[in-house]
Amino acid sequence: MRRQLEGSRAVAEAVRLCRPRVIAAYPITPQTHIVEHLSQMVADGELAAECINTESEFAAASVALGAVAAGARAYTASAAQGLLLMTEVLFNIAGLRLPVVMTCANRAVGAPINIFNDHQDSLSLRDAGWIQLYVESNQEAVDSMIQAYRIAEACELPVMVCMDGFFLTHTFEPVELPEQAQVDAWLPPLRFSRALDPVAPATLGGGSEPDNYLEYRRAQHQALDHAADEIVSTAAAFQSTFGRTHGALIDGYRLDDAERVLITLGSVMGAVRDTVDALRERGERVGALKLRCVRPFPAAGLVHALRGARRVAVLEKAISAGAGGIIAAELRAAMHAAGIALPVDGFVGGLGGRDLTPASIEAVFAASAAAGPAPIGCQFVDVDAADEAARPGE
Amino acid sequence: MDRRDPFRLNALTSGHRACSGCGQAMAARMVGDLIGPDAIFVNATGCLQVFTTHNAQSAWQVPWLHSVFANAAAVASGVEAARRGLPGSERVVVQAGDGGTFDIGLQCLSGMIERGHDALFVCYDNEAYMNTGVQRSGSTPHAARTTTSPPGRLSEGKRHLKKDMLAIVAAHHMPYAATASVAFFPDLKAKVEKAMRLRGPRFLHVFSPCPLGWDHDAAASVQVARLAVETGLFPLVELEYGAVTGVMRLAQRRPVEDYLRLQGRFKHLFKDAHGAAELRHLQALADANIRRYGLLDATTAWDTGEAGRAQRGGRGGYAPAHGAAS
Amino acid sequence: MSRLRFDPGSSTAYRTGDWRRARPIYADRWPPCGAGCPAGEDIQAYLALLQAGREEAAWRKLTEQNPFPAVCGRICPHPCESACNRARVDEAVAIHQVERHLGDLARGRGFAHDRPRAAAAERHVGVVGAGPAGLSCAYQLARVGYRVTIYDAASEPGGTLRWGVPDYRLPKDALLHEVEAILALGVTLRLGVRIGADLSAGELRTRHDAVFTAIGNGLPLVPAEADVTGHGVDSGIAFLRRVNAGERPSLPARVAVIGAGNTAIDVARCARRLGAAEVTIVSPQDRPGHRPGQPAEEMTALPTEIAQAEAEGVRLLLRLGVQRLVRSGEHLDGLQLAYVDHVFDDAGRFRPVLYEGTETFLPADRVIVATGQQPDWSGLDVLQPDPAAGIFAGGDCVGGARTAVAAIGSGHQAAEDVMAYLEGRAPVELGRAATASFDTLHTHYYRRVPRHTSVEADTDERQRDFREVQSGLESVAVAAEAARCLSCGVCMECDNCWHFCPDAAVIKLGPGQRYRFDYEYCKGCGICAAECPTGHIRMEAESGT
Amino acid sequence: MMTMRQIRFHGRGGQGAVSAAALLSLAAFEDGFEAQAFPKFGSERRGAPVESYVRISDRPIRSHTQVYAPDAVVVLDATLLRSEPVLRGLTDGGLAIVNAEGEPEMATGEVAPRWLAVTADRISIEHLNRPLPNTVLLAALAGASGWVGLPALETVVRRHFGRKGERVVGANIEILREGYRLGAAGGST
Repeated sequence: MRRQLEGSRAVAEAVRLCRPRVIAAYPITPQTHIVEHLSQMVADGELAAECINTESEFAAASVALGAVAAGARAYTASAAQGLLLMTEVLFNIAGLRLPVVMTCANRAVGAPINIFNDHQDSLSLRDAGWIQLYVESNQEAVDSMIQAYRIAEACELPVMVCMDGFFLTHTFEPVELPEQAQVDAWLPPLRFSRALDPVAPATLGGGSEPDNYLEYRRAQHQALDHAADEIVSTAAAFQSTFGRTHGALIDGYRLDDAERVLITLGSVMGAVRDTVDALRERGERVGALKLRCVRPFPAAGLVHALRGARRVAVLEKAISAGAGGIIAAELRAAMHAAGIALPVDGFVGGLGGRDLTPASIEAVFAASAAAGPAPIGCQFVDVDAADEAARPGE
Repeated sequence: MDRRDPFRLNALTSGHRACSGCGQAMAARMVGDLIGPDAIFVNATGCLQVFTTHNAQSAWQVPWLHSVFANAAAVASGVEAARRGLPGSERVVVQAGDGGTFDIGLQCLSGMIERGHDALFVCYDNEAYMNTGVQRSGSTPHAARTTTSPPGRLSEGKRHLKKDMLAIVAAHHMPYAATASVAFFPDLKAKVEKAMRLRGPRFLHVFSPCPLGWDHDAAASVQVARLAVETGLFPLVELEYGAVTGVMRLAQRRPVEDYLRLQGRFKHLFKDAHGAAELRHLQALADANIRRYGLLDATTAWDTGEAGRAQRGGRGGYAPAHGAAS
Repeated sequence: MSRLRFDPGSSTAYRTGDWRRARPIYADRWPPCGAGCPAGEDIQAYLALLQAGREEAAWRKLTEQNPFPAVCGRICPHPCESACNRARVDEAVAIHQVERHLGDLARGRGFAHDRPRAAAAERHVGVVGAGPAGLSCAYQLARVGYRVTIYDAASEPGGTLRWGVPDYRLPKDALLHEVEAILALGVTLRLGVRIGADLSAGELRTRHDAVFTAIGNGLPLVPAEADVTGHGVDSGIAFLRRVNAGERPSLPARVAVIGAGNTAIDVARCARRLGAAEVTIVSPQDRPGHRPGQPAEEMTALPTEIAQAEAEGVRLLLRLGVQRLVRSGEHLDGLQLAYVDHVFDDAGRFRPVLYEGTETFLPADRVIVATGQQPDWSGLDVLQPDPAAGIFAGGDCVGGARTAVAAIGSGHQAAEDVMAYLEGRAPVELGRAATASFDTLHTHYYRRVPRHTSVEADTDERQRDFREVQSGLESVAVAAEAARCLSCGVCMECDNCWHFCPDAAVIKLGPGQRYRFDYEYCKGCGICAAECPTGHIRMEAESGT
Repeated sequence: MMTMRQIRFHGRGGQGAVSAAALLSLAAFEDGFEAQAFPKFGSERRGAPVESYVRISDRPIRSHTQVYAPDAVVVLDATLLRSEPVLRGLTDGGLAIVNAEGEPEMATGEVAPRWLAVTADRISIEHLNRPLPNTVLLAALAGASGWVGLPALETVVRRHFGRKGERVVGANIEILREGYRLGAAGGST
């Protein structure tokens, strides 16, 4: 059914359709509405789940961990400081290979404290061992949530669905919600093979030593590598059942003859598409590419998709301070490894909720039009020029 | 599965790598076998986790999960929530050391209790961070030597007091919170069984000597634990919804020196006048416990003499582990 | 995924036994009670059976060493209790009373000794003397199937027990029952036969494959230092023999008894019962316990016996020696006494030193001398002990402690010696030193529980006749006393080692089966040994190889 | 009818600017349009200036950027005119609906909007005894612009206030109708 819903509500509806038995969360803007909606569903008897309102995000992730270890499908959500407070547990969930699914309502990380959107929180956790999917719209958030459980449970890996705080979580827009029966057929109940069980009392989370830890980590890495296939096949299966797709690992837009391509993540992609259309109308051979899946990093897919491009700009809402854009660096490495000399301009913008306007996006395209090698590091989008000389304490 | 012993489950069995004479291994074996096989155990990081699981080998014979240091109570909350409403009668048990209880795990423990999860939290208290090499914790007693509270020209060991953990958890208005000791098995047994008859969050604080960290003979672990109780330094009490409902009377009162002298971690107190002053302080702490709980005059069903008694045929064992014993 | 999930108990692949530098070993130690018992009773064992409610089994365990529990439970000085480790916790276990209880129980319930399944050999052993030593020897031999004939000159069996111990301490029927239980094993008893007179010793020797002589101490031993003979002077054992034969001789008002042992006490107490108004015991030795480190300077009479005698009006004059009898012509006026500094000389001989100038006078109408006895070997030269020739002797007649229980132990050892001789092997020494010393115990595991005491008959009432003074304990009290046993050195399956082992290296084998160590995993921490209440576990260093 | 209409609401926390935007998007959705509504994000503090945005289109709306070139602005509190640049991005003839008793007196700079003053507080107080100007202004916008229909507004208001009971629903329907009438009439003082 197609409904006009707030993004948080839409996600909550998607979570409900997936029938988690345990939901654990701690409130943090802009994640709160999701959990509030789920709590109301449980209170109204529309969702048979245990809502565990924990005393911290650290505990919320831990509750989800315990629930899945005990064989229940579980859900949690957080953002920013909360996500970072979960960090230790998120690594642990991944190491335990537990199919936990969570939403990250992406938000900037303080200091300075800032409740608005960027991707610093989840991208900082790119090494945690989670599959990370970044969505462009609330429809994609809904569909990705349903896909996430299927991917997680098939791969025994956790999945984080990253949606932009406010830009998506607080935005009303139309979403098509699948029927419960459809989802039930597509997503069978969790049968977790390693669930804690007194009948078969196994040990989970035991120690390891130098002589086998490396093998654990290699196995985890390989599992994430292999998860790419599962993400692709799940997206295809979803499309054949529900009739929608948002891409799998990446989603190209007007790439066919594009000489210049802008790569980005999340909700800004919509404005990027509009901008590409506008520039195309002006005769510029530009295209765009949405990086839907950050982990596993689709290096081969990117190399293939960008084979015709002359220059690439990466516009990202996060920074590895002291190094520059994260995705830009990874893309450069992928291209280099593939033996392709493709200039990659790294742009960092939209941090802390600053709106990336159509004008900003056009400016990025313009800045990435030069010939010759791309500058190392990153360029900042819409930065206040008057602030250029500012020093701490001034 | 290891089923060498027909009379106990050996929830924690042989081949673990605890130090010789480990009080925590002893305590966990008692608690595990008293609870029996129909339970899921969640363990905090710490000695108990490290020495029981090693390179794909586990000494546990019950379903057991370890996540990280601070979150055992929260993980258990999730396990318990996941099992709610399902067929199956298994119970949830959380195990942590004093670090995972008094310090880093306190917040999650508080949350677990406040939310009313049906789980028994067992703290095996060895009064310092032993796993990392004997650093002081919130449970380390006053004046004890650890590597981060060393005696020196300006120091007589730990400056601060041991947290009153029982009072902290009992303040959550919880169904059951009790202290127990490896040295008094019948009492420990009664408390575990009582805890398991109750529903909701329950807390059991088990005093578990550490020969390594406390610097005493491996063979003296039980003796040291017994003296901690008999001196009044570790009172054995029960609280229900915050009210004291059980006190183990001291059959005989021992001076704290009897306890302290057995342990190298208090050796510096016997050297000079500064140490002597701290000894009086420790005696005063024991006296305060005795006064607070009425350890000498409580009218209770049994005292340390009765609970510490040995008798022909034993003082009770464990639920039959499997068919062989029934 | 397999490594993400460890199998239960998979740690057992790792053998922590390799860590061990010392290993615990379960080993019974011999408790001091049993070591202190001259009969070598396995007291711990029968107390354990009693704890389990197995009374008949307890009696059988007791009578493996001593067929006279009802007798010894009355008259034994119970060195077992003196040795009992529990005395250092609170008070000794009332073993003596338990023993009496078992003896009386056997009589009440009709327990009988097991007869041998088959005759051990067609060997015939002659025993001279039906006292405790002879009967004990005969019992042990008969139990394993030897033929035994006992010869005794008296009209009834029992020896000193029959003729030397008054009824108020040992009713005759209690003795008789236990003697008959021995005879029921097939032992032949020939009464009224004095060897050397009615049957020559040589003839006796030829009749039997081996002979055991246990003729006791039938002759009074009078100290040579003073002339204490003549009119008005009687022998203690002669006096007691008459009383125990049923005579009730009349006595004058003032009776002086010379001696420091139980015979002197018995004489004095009988004298009170026979009407003597003033009965005084003159002893050169001090009260028991009053000369620490000098046991020879203390009376050998039991403190309880002394106390009972005093309660009955017997007066004690201590550390006084007899210098001479004071007479008016034939008539005895009394005794001249003097203070004694010490009784034994440096060589251990009985040489009382009396101080001149300390003389005092004790008026007496009768003096009864109870200073000791000696055996009567007349006509028995052939039977002088010669183990190589199959001739053995034991009991009081060969010296040693003059107690029934010692005689019983001696008889038991003689039976072993006889069997070894007949079987052509070296005999086993039955006596065992205690290894379960107090410091091997961990006594905090035992509650302080007061000892149960039995009741004495009213002191006035009891002087009127020879009825038994000391009562037995009720069954409940006996059970409680059994439960007070510390089980020194012997596993009581308290489960301590099993509970406390941090390494699951103690395997419980089931009730009565105790435990075993699993040395594959035992790290040798020693907690089991440190916390074994009974000291049953010892640590032994691992060898380097 | 159109490719894209963008509306910006200005209000103070608690006045319902965010709800108004949401209701407008819901009504547009009812009428078969694609619609998007979102607040200018931030902590929700009572009394502080807030903004919210609506896009209405007959084609899928992809952009999630803020509204920079509104076709209409709705000002729920006239005092905001003093402090907030409520007309920014508005073009000449763009609709500016204000909760006021008369045409506001303010410098509009180069822009010449089509002012519409609606006595929303008074109407709200008449029906609800409380100044809740958002539904009045929402309806006035619908009446003045024709971008959404009154029936659709009534449908979403019934759904939105359904939990609060028939009396509240009825009062809000009355408010809608009055606001719509005022909007369609070009405003009234």
